[in-house]
Amino acid sequence: MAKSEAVQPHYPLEGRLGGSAFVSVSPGEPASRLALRARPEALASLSKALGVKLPEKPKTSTRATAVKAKGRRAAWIGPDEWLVIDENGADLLAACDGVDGVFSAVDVSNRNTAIIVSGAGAEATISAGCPQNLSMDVFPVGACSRTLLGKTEIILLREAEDVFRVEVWRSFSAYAFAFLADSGRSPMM
Amino acid sequence: MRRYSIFAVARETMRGHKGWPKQWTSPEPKKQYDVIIIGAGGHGLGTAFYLAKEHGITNIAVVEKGWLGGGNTGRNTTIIRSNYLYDESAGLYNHAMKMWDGLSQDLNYNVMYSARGVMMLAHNVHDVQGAKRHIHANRLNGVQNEWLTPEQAKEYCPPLNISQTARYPVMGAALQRCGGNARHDAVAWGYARAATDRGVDIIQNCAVTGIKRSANGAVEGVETTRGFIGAKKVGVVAAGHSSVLMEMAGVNMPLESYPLQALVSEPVKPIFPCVVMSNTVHAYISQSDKGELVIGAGTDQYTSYSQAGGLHILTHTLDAICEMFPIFSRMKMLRSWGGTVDVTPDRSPILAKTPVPGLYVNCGWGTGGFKATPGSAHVFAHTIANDAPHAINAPFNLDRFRTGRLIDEAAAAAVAH
Amino acid sequence: MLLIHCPYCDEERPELEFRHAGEAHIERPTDIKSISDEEFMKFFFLRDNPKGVAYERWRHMHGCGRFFNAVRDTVSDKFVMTYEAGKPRPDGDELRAKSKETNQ
Amino acid sequence: MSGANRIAGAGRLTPAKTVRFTFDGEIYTALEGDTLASALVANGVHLMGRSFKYHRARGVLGAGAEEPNALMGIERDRARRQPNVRATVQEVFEGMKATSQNRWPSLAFDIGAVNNLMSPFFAAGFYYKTFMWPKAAWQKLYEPIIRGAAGLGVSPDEADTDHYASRYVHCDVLVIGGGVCGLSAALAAAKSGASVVICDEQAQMGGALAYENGVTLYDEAGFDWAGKTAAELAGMDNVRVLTRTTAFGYYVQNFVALSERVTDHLAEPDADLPRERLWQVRAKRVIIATGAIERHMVFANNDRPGIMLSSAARTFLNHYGVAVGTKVGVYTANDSAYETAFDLKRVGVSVEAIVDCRDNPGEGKLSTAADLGITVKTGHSVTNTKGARRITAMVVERNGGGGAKTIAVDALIMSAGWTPSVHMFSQSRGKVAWDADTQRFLPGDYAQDCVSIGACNGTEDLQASVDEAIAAGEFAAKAVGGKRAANLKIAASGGGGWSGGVAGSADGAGPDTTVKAFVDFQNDVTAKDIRLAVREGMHSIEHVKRFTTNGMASDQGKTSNIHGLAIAADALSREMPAVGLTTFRPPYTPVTFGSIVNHGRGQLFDPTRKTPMHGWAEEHGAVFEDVSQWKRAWYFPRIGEDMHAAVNRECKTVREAAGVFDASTLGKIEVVGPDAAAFLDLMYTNGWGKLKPGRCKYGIMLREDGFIYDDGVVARIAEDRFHVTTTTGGAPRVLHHMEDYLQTEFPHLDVWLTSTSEQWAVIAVQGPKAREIIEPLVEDIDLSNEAMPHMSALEGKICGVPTRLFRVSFTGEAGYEVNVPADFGRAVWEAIWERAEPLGACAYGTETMHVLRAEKGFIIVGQDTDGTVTPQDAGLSWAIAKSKPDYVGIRGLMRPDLVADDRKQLVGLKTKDANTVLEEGAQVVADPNQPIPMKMLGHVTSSYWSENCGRSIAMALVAGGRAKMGETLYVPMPDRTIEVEVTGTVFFDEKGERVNG
Repeated sequence: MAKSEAVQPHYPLEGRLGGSAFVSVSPGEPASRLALRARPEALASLSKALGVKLPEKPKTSTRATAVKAKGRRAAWIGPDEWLVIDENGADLLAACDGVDGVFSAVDVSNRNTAIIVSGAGAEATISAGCPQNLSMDVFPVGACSRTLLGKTEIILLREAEDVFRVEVWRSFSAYAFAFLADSGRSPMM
Repeated sequence: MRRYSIFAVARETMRGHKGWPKQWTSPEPKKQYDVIIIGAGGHGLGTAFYLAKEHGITNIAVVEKGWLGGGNTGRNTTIIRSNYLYDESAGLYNHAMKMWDGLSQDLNYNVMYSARGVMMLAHNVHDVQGAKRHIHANRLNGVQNEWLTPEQAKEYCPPLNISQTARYPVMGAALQRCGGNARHDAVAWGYARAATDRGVDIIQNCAVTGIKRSANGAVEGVETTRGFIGAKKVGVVAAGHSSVLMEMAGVNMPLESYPLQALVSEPVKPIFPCVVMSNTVHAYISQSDKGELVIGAGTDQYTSYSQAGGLHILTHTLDAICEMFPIFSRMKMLRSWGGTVDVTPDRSPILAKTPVPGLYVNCGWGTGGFKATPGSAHVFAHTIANDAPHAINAPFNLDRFRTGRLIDEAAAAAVAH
Repeated sequence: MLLIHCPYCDEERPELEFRHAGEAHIERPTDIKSISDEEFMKFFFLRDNPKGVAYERWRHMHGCGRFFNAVRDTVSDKFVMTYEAGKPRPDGDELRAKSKETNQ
Repeated sequence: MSGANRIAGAGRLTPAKTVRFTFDGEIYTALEGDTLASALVANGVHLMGRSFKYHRARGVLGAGAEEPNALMGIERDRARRQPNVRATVQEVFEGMKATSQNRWPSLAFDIGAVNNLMSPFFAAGFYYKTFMWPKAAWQKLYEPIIRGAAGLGVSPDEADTDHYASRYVHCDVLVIGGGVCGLSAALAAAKSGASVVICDEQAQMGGALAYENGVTLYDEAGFDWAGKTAAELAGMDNVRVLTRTTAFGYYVQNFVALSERVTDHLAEPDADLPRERLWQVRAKRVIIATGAIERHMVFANNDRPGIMLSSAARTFLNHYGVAVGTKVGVYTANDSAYETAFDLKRVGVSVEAIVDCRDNPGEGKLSTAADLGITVKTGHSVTNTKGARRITAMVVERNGGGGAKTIAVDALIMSAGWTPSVHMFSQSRGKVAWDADTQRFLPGDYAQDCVSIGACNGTEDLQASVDEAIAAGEFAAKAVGGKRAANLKIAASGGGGWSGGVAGSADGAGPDTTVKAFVDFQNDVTAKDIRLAVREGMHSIEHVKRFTTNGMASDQGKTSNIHGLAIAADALSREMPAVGLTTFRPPYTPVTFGSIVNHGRGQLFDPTRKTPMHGWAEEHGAVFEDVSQWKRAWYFPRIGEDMHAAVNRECKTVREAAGVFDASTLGKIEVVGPDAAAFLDLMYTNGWGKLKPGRCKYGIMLREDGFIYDDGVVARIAEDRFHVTTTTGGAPRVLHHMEDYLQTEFPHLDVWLTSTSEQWAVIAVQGPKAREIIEPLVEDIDLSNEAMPHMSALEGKICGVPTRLFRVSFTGEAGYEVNVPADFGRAVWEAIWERAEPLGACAYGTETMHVLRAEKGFIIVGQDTDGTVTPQDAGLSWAIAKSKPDYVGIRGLMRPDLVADDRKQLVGLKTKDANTVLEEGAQVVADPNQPIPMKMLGHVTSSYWSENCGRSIAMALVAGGRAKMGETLYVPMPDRTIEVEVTGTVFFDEKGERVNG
């Protein structure tokens, strides 16, 4: 094999599909992801470098408005922690290079994988295993939180009233997918 | 004491069971006793019984804030075994094991000790190593314990799922055949009756509110909701509440109290012949002589004296039960309840003298004190009577937390690589 | 299952997201190497374990990840308040004010 | 025809809608909507079960959850067999198979009934007093007999094929109970804008309205109003209406568990429907509207089939259209039973007599009875009954005796009064209070944000109850911020009260000690058993309960608790509360394990973690082992190889050529920040300041007590960036441990921790040909010994993807650990394998990894250490930076016992016979001939056959082991004693030259 020719990736949930008439459970597209930790002083410059404003309000997320950062969003995970997701696979780590301030940027693109849960039964399907209140008034569109699904930790992001993105660690993804497929068989809405 | 026997029962049957005497009385507390035991559970009542029986001390009060046997004695899942790893633990629990066999006769009270066998499952290589380490150490300590293959385990306990497709397949089991169960209430009642017979006062509905010490620091007695009761020796045997009582004497303890839950199913015809425990899958189960499956759950994560825990703890226990015994998923939980257990840093009990002269403590049994009841009571009585520990409980002192000489059975089962 | 107010998320969240982390306000001695065996025992092993108001640590393990402190009654399991790690132990007045608030 | 006792025009079922079912093999016809109990009674079947202890013939007592007698097995197929189903709750469906329990050979003729004759001997607690001699007989004879008699139904013996579901739900107001109060409260709360969940255990909302046919609401028949109101609620966006749903557990902070029975009433349920669904509700406010449960009368032989609660008979008639008999007797201590008698009489059933132990029944009862032509005997009692498998007569006497008269009846309905259902209130940790006026326990002090309304709160009058319910609903909505006003007013009329009656034994229950006046039907507890318990010194109700088993059957004492308490109180001449009250604990009614476990069965019991290369290993025949939640390739047997042969081959191959190993499960933590090295200095015993970027080092982590917690290689990627590895099982707890110290003890440090365990797939390539294998695949990294010596970690590319390439060795061979982004793990592995295989390398698993590291004396934390081992014990003193002022564990290590001489130390053991492989866990002694208990020196921690050494090797923790080098010790086995020599822990390449390649 020639050295420059990169091998092909294998994604964790390739080919899976689950759900019912009420809900669809499917693997998300590959994306790049950054686990970002920072002191408050670094937020402005990091936001600028990443092209997306790092949210400071708990349980919220923001989307990039700049054209160059389209498909990028930043989710508040903790008071000094964010998850930045770029659906176009941009090199987020490089984007932080040379930014002033004290912070930690770690590439976790392959650590997580996404499951998209959509349809009228989406909230009910996730509520089978997630103990948080996911009603629209408490967990509106754009809300994002690290939480649990059954016996695994997830990051839950509401993309629309009926669409959730479930970010889960790679080796837990088969479990999370199977859980959602099971609870999606007959969600009581 | 009217002896219990089949003849006595037959005689009483003829006269409508009207001649049975009280099993224990409800005396008013005297002003002064030789020894006060705080806590009328199995360990406390047993301590009073052995003080009277073996040490000739009969001027004893057992004070209890509620009803006798109503604490952890009446709330546990009654598992008896002695296959502990370390010499110290093996010595203590096997002392108790020897006493279980014969306790009914000793007390003239059928405690229904049932040597159904306790089987501890191994689900991975690390479990196997741990189980074998126990078995070898037990053998050389004179403690029963043997290794079973999955097939032998299944034969011993037919409902067990030994399928290799299980999430954590059974790789074998350690079986202690003399392990099993006893009837918890009968243990408390049997000791209460036998102690009463020897002159011990059991004073129920009498909460201790203070421990009085003299100018030189020694114990003088206890303040209670029924007045002051004097004694030069006080033994604290108040599982769950040991910290609270010891605090009354100014002693800070290496203890934390957690809620521990258990449950039983509806009664069904005999289906489960032994006791099965799994540390990896996290559950233990047996079937009572009434036909209920008796299932122990884990502790809640937070300290509490509420005697109640969360449903999620039961969920985790029952999913483990259904994993090991898929036939039980249609069984129904009939009752669940909670107790408060006090836990030491090394998960081993404290059975010792304390820095306060005349104050003795028996605590820290965590989730497994029932099995030790007769042995614990026996050596604790010795400790109080002689103001010095028995060789068996000498290692279970308070000083070990200073020196680091812990008896850490839990650490020995450390999570693997 | 308890409902716990995370002072960082500023929201009540189910207990499953949290992990209890023992008694609060036990500081690791700065010069730990030179303390006595007794002092080490007190620091590492001895606990108040009160029946009643307890000061304890929690971590919002499956949430924001932060450790924080709580005041809880270990008989009723009711929380009086939670507060960020590093903040001083609340005094009696503060607790009384808080429990009034939560009882309304 | 759906049963001879069906009354035309009565009830709410549709006569044309029939279904067929079997009971003990007999085919019966029922109507859709029938319960098994109503269907059987309709068909004249009253004998439905046998009691637990005496095997007495029993019929149905109630018509709901309180039922103690009519328990049956319901079977769809072998795997879906449900024991102990209450016939009063189970709805019939086409083809249902029901069987009776606790009888042999048949329900009608049960050998076990001989116990009934022996019953004087089997008094409460008799087994504590006997079966002790001869001692050996207990286990061999008595116990098996006692146990053999235990239990009611039969457990399933095949794995359940149904599935179960779960749902967390959050609401403003949860209303428990869908009777008139629950519905009114729910409507008020919902109309005030609150989000509401209302549940009821019945198939339809309505509660007592199902039988209370005199009630009107808004001038509408009560049950019709309930149906319309339930529909109205169901139509509102902010309301969820759950029927067949029992609130069974009330936990702290208004967390209430409900179990919904989704398919048990369906003949052919959709396969996607769960059998049951667990609802875990977090409510801001809870409204408890659970009503009251009728008590039976306690008198001699009050348990024959055909004797039942008056409310049950009324339910059977008014809801199911079934008459419970043709000649009905009534025995009562309150007014409720009159209404049942009147209803029966009005549809043409003969009521033989109403026997009222009171002298003065409630207003109007006597005149209505007279109008209907019913004889009422006030100041009288039923003192006995007759009949075998069904009641044939009742014996009526004047109170205090005299004038005994036997009246033929085929059913006897009774009411001793009503017990408010304070179960949920009590579960919420509320304290019940004794109401001396009405002789009831009622809700007292509340512990949570909830309120009881209606009958369970002791509220009498219907309009008052409805008003109370509306107020509670409005208040709850307002308390959670509801702004709207419901403006609800419901005019209610009719209905009886809930107070009055007797608790405890009635005339005819003794004091004769041979009389069987049942208090707890299922457990066969009689009034005399309770008196006996008191005589024996049981003065607390908890003692009485445990001694007699009163209230401990599967009906949980719903009808018996108060009677038991009253009888004990009477025997003690005390007020009931002075004897105590049982605290109610979950569940309210029994709940299946399946419902509680729901999704967590089978593959969802626990996550199964697999590495990116798992599929490759599977395809290449790997056998896997469970390590925490991971599946790890254990060994790769070739055709004909057993584990031993495969591992020997793998071990040889790695040292002779090379091996490829999946190390992806190792925990990884990225430690980033200017203070990263300072932080690691505190977390590890080692010093990190001097480690240069591009180099790595083995680190040991202690707990504060000085014992080894974890270990692993730590690489410095950049000045402010470390790549920490942990053990597989230790990954989560190590991160938690580090976060704890970082956040709470060392918050001043500028450093962050990020788990990267799953970001990287790790491919270990070990052995003399390791470099040759990977070299052509690597870009941007000079692999020469000079540029990349042992213990290096460099970044570059492999197979075109980024890598962190570690030159490390857990085998003692020269080798690499190739870290690549997990998505590329399998492809890079395949590329490496493509090169490795032709060079004679093999894939190897964890067992070979274990053997190879043991040959080198490398420890595995958790195997060679166990939480009681210090670095010194493990021979790792070299890894402690002596000059550091602080690290976690520094003080713990100094404690007296941790520096004692006789500590167990890790040493090597060589068996005298090189072919003997020691068993891991075997104990080591100095003198094998000493008596038991033996003085044990320690145990074998690791032991293998080493193909490379041509002999067995082992490590052991041995007391004072390092001073015993060369000494002979013994490992006693059950069948022989094995002689061993104490050695160092390195068995292969002692000088450690091979790592340098």
